[in-house]
Amino acid sequence: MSVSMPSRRFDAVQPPAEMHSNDPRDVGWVNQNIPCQAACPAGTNVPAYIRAISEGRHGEAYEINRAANVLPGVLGRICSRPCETACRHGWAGNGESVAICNLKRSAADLKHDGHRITERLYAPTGKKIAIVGAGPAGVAAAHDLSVLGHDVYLYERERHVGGMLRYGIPEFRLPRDILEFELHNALRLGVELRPGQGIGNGPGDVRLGLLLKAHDAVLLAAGCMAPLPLPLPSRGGGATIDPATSCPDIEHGLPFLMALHRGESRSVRRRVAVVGAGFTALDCARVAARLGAQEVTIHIRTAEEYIPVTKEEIFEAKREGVRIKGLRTPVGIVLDDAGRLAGVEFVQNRLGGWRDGGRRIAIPIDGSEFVEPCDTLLVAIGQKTVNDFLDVAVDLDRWHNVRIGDDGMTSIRGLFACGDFVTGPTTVVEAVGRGREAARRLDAWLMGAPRRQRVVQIVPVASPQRERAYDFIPRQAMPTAPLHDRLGSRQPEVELGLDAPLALQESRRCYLCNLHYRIDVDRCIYCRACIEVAPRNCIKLVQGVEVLADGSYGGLREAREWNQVGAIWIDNNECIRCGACFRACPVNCISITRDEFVEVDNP
Amino acid sequence: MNAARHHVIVGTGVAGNQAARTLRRREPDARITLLTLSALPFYNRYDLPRVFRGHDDWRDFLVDPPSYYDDQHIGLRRRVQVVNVDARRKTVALAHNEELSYDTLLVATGGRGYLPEELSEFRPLLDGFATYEQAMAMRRKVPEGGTVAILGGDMIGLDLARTLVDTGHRVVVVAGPLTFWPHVESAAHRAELLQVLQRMGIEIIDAVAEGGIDAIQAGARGFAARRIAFGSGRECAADVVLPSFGLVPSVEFLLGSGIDLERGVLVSRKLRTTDAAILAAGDVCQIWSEAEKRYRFYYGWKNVRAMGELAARNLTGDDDEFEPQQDETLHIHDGSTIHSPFWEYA
Amino acid sequence: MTTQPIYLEDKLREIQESGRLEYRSRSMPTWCPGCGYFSIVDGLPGALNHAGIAAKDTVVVSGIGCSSRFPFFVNTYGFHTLHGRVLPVATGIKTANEALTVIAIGGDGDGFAIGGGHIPHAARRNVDITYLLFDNGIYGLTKGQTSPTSAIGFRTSTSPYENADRPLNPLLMLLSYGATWVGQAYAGRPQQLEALIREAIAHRGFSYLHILSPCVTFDKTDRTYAHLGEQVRDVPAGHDVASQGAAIALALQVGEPALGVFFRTDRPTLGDALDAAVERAGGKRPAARRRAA
Amino acid sequence: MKTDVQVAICGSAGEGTIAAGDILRNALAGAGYRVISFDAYPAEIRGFGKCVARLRVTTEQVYSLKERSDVLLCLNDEHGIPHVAEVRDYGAVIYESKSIAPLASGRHVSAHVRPAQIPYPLAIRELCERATGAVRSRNMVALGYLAGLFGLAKEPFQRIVEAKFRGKGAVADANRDAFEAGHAAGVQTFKLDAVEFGPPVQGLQSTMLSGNAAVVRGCLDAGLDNFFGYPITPATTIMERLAVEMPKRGKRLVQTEDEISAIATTIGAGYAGARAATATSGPGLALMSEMIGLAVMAEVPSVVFVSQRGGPSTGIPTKTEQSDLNMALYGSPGDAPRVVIAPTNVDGCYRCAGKAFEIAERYQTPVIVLLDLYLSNRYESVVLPSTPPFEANSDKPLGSEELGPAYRRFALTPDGVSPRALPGMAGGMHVVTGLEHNEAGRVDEQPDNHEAMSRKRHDKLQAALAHPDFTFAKRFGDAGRVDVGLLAWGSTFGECLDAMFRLQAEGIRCAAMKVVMLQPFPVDLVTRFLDDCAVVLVPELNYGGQFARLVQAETGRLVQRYDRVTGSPLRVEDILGQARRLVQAARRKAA
Repeated sequence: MSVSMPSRRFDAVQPPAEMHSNDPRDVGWVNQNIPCQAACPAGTNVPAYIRAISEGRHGEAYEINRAANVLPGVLGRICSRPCETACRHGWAGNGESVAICNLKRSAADLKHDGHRITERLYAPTGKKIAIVGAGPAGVAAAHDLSVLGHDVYLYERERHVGGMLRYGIPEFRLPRDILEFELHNALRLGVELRPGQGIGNGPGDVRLGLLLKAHDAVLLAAGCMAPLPLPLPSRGGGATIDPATSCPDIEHGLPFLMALHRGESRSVRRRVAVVGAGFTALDCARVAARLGAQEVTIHIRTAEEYIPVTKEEIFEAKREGVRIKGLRTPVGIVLDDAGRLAGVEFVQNRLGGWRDGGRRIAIPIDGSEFVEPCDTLLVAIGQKTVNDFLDVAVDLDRWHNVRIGDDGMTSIRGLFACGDFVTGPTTVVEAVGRGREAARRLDAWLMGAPRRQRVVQIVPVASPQRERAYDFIPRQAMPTAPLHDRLGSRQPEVELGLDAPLALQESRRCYLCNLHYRIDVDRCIYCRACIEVAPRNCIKLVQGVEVLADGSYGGLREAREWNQVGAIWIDNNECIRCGACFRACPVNCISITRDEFVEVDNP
Repeated sequence: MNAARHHVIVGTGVAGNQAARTLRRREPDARITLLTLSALPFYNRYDLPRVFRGHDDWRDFLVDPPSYYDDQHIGLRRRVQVVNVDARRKTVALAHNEELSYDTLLVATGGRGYLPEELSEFRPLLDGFATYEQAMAMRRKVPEGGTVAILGGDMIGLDLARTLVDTGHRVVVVAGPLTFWPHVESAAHRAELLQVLQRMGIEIIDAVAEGGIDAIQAGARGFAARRIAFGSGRECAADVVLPSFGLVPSVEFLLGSGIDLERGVLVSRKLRTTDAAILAAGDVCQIWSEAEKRYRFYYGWKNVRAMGELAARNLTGDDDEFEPQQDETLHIHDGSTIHSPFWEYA
Repeated sequence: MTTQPIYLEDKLREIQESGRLEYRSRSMPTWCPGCGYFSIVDGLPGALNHAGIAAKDTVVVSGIGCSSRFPFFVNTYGFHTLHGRVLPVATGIKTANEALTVIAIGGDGDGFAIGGGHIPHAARRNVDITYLLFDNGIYGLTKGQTSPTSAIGFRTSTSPYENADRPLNPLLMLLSYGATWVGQAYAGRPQQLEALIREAIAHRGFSYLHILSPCVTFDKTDRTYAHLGEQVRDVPAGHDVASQGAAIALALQVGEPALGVFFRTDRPTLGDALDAAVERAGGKRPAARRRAA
Repeated sequence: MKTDVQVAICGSAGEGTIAAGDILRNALAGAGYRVISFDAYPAEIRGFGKCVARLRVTTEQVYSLKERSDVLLCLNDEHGIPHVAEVRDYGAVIYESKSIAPLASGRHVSAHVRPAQIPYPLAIRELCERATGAVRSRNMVALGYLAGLFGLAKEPFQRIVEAKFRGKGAVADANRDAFEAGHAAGVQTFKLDAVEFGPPVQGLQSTMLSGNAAVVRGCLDAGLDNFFGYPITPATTIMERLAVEMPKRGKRLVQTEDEISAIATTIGAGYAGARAATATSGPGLALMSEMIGLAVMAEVPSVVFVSQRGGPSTGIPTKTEQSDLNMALYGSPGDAPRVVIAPTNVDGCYRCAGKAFEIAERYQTPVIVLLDLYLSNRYESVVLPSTPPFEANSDKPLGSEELGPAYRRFALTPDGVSPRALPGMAGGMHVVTGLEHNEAGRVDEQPDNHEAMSRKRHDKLQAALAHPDFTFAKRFGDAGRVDVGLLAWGSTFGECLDAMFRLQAEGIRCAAMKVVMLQPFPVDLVTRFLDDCAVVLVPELNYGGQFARLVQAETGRLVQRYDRVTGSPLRVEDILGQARRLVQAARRKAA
């Protein structure tokens, strides 16, 4: 037998050449190992852009973001941050999650002025598409479809595009110049804007039927703008009235905010009660504080733990004096003789079962009614879609939202829908994600087949790119404006953004979960030098691995005895990409690759 | 089965210890484990002001001698932090990466001092008085006749305040809505009570009247260690600043465990949580009050001890409801001193 | 050296189905993390397994030292003898039962210092055993003293002012002692190591495999993975393994140790000689004593 | 204020447990405390081996370690847990607060800290990684914490660390940074235990020496010329230290290929007139015994240090025992009388080592100095004399008139010692051989000659019992009649002495005697002591009561044996128990 080996230096790692893979084990690895990206409705490649920031390539970081979520500067401020909830750095024993959202914003803030955005344009297709509604979903779809070479016409009932972003979110959270800039970038590729043009049956409206005839496809992204009514009996057994219309001191939150953002004037009295538990409710409360209210209280039906708002948002509101009281549902209002609001009657709740998204059901407790005195009531308990403008018979689901199929199309050929208009109220990033998804499907329908597909790109990486010391950098707090500067006006932004040094520190905290550490079992000598230096229980003597239904890997089965040790393997689920093992391996049998999703054109 | 049961109690305050005592009495063979962040066996926190009367050996504060736990076969694990509860697998995860399984779990983590969010940025400059260590640390910082500024007040803070005044220190209470927490007092009565406090030798600054606290700063060399600046421009110097705004329950480790929480652990009057194997007792409990038609906390040593006792009984067969043990009215003695039932402890 | 990603369960299946794990004991090796000996304790099972030699018919004999803990980590017969006395014990076992595969194991100190007197005789008698010598150039178990193969200028606790003793050349010695199979391997190349152990065992007669291995705990300067990795090369193509001269020439190139087979020849073993004597005496060959399976 | 604090550090060998103990004891001795310390460690260099380093730090003179430690430093849970129980009430238990691998229920030290002990969890590994970016210097983090918590001066630690890692750049930095990180944490920790380090002894200038290190000092101060050795636990460190020190003094050390060669070269150098020695343990002594016979026969001065370990055969190389006494006394072919001496503490190691060369030279004999692992590895802070108390040359003077054709190397003299001519001396030429020989050194197998020469070789050693300035045996405690006497040799004596003090405190009249010279045996001294005692207890660390038998054989008196072979030093408690039992029995009999 021949035992001689090729006579090049043995210890050199021969990294795998760059390659694309559809293997379920690779796809599964990326899905399981990059929690932030998996959690992002827009599928943002978080590790990639944070890595770019840590190397000072802010412009590139910005583009990586734009490629996924279109409006990085906006989302970097007001995103609900599902990624940070998922971040590996926040897992038990790992400390606090990376400030992904703040980093996203820093990329937008720190890219130099001359930054030119890049776009890979497709040849014109000559197809005409009308999009109804210029909110986050509509804008995202418009952007993608225009890039794909279609002629896009974007209809918006309001005077300016932006939808919720412009009319729902206060300026102290989202400065308008930022919004303008990114909307412009998204829509500048030959999207025809039709602002101030309503679709429907009203005077001056264009009818949907006509729109359908005039275009190859129509995408409904009208959002979810109608406030849910809260019928409350006035105390003393009066008739049930809709507070929004019946009393000057009672108003729905969203119209209240929209009016302000249209430039109309609004005022609040001394004690303001807000009912509702979403971003809108919090915004109302913080705006009220800025309008001079002395006492602002948010009344929620369950408890802080369960409301869908970031902890930072709640904390800042509290610092501004806003108080939150839980376990109460409004059941009536108290008017004084002059017909002005004197208080709100609540009933005590207990917590009931669970709703999806970790929310709870509240169950009123009979006979526990009580009155909270207040002078202004803002109701922000949610929105619903309005589809009375549909002059064509389209199937609705049981929530009276338009029903769409797997191809994104409604029951009417050529009529697509997406965003909150379909799902009911969600988040901005969700809407962006849905908008882009709709664009993909609509394009596939128009062109007869998907033009792009997602694959795993595996690129060899020469070194860990991280130092263990980075794992001990604390989460960098977002600098905020001092309290006394805030409450004067509605303009100045509360969060000031991370400057370059802070951004660099924070970016170093990212584990770069897209780095995939592998041991070449054929060259491993079982010496366990790697285990010796492992910072966690991340390198294991294994005898088996669970293979899941979709062909991806589940848990490792560890071996306790020497004669069961089939391999030494890195548990990428435990791995925090510190690189200690890579440095320690005496025979260089540990390799690193960057495994991440990329979109490629279909042949 | 009972003989083999493992009762795990998180927290070794009055409630946790009373529960352990009761459990042992009722189940001589059960395994009982007390978990606490404290480095010391159960001691009487209400007693801590005594450090200003020259008691500085922690052994003086112990309620039971260390041998008690050995004699009673009660496992006492100190300096361990519970980070998570898995109600389905009936295990608690400890911060040092150990997993402990239980048959029944009693949550008696009590409460910690509440710091209003607008003051949170000054945390590094503030002191605490909740543990023996903090009490000793404060005693070392306050010189003979030195000044202690108490923000808020509350009956725990005021109890310390009267001891400090007794022992020749200067006490400034920055009064606000929580000054007499947990007592709920009408505006009129509050004014009267504040005057009495002044008669007791406590200086009062009305936070609202002074436009709220603008900043708390470290004093310059050679001056008092802390300076409090008010909106009105008024300033107040002190050697230590002690925020004292009542308690918030310590429930973080229960987030995501599926147990119902609002501010505290929501429990029935039988102290049962929404998980059959988990009960709660003491300042951490938010209990439904039929009388007041609301969830509320029952503070005070008598209530807390009663809850510990009851929880232990309900863990071992009983099914009784909690009855408040504590008078909650704040009394004034001949206009010159106040007296709170929360100041009564064994 | 993959151009494709390594998929774990494929590897595990390959390793488990190979059967090599049956030659391992249950107890985890206790050497320092990073020790080269790990690769040997994995290589021998692989070799035995590949050669199809039943574990029960194998005896691993060792002396004293780090390497000599070896028998505890393989699932064969093992004999952990005294310092330097491994070869006589191995010879005795082999003489008593020719059916056994006897592997002698020792380190550089055990073999060439206290045991040095035994090697020439085991070699010239051509006892049909395989001697795996783990050479890390230092005394590990007694916590780092100079060994006979320590380099000149090497500092240890017993040569604080640099070792001045010329390291001996084991391969040259064995070639001159008349060993009938001489080869060299490096702990950092597990596959090649295993292949060489396989061939050494397959050889009929006294086979000597010199295994270069770093001591990561007490040698941080000389015989490190980095240095050895740079130095070692393969036996040049076209090397004539039948030529003792060529082998000696190769053994003399100590600067860049060659890995592979240096020398291979066939001549009667001690067993053959004893059998022959029996025949000359006109006696009958004793059937090798069988052990219960 | 008196200080009496015992610190135990436990962990696996790889975690630097022993190194931590070494730095701590040196720092504390440097700070002016008295320290006694003993480490227990495994054969494995790394991995799973369990180590415990114990130090007793005092201001008063003590002679042994305490039963219970005041402070326990656990570098890992698995090894720490069994030792928590040894910590006294209100003592401190310091342990890792963040485990890497998940721990099964109850496998963390915190689950074993008793209510009266104070738990000090410490993120050792994390602090280390934060401070140094690596995990190697965990032991220094723990030491720093200890120093910070108990307010020990930093400076002595820094000095030791600096010296220990001098010229090792990054390693030195890492250890310093790790220590600082731990120290900061220790200072911040609120101290709740009742362990106090008082001020050290004013002006105490002691050095921390192990028994083996003291032997080395003794050798050097006595002018050792050549040393030959072969590594073997627990004697290796003698050679290691000599390897560092001898070249500095122009002396030579050679590491031979085995013990057989080591003793042979030693004898060769002795024959050539050098002060030569070797060091080994039981197994090595066994290999040497034939050569020692040659040294007896050829009357060549040679010194063999034997540090005993657990036997027989390879036995328990890392445990202590006193079971090589018989081999040291008798082990050789034929009647081969030699001198055997055994120090009882670190200071004694120094004196016996130096004196061994005088005796070997003066009486032309091999001298075996018996140590054991407990004594070799035990550290004590000792004060060494400023000028060496040893003769540079003890050779019997050789007058020029004796040289010449008539020179007889083995001339029969009144004291049995024949004038020795060294190679190179004119007119002194002669032959030595392992065969029986006559006065001239020629082979002679005549019965008369064999008897005469055998008598010569035995009788000349008797003179060693009068060797100047040497303690052959010494009595401590109450004078005159006593209820109980403790008779011991070697490392065991420290525990006996502390036991004696405790018995006296209990009102029992008690005395203790250490026997340093075991062959020739100081019969008179010992017999007088035995006759003063109502009952005599002989504690020793072997199964066969080798010393007790020797005493009985030499004195004809009966003694009570107390033989233990646990591999660990005797416990004062156990000796006390035995002694009390004997006293009570004696009293009952009297009553």
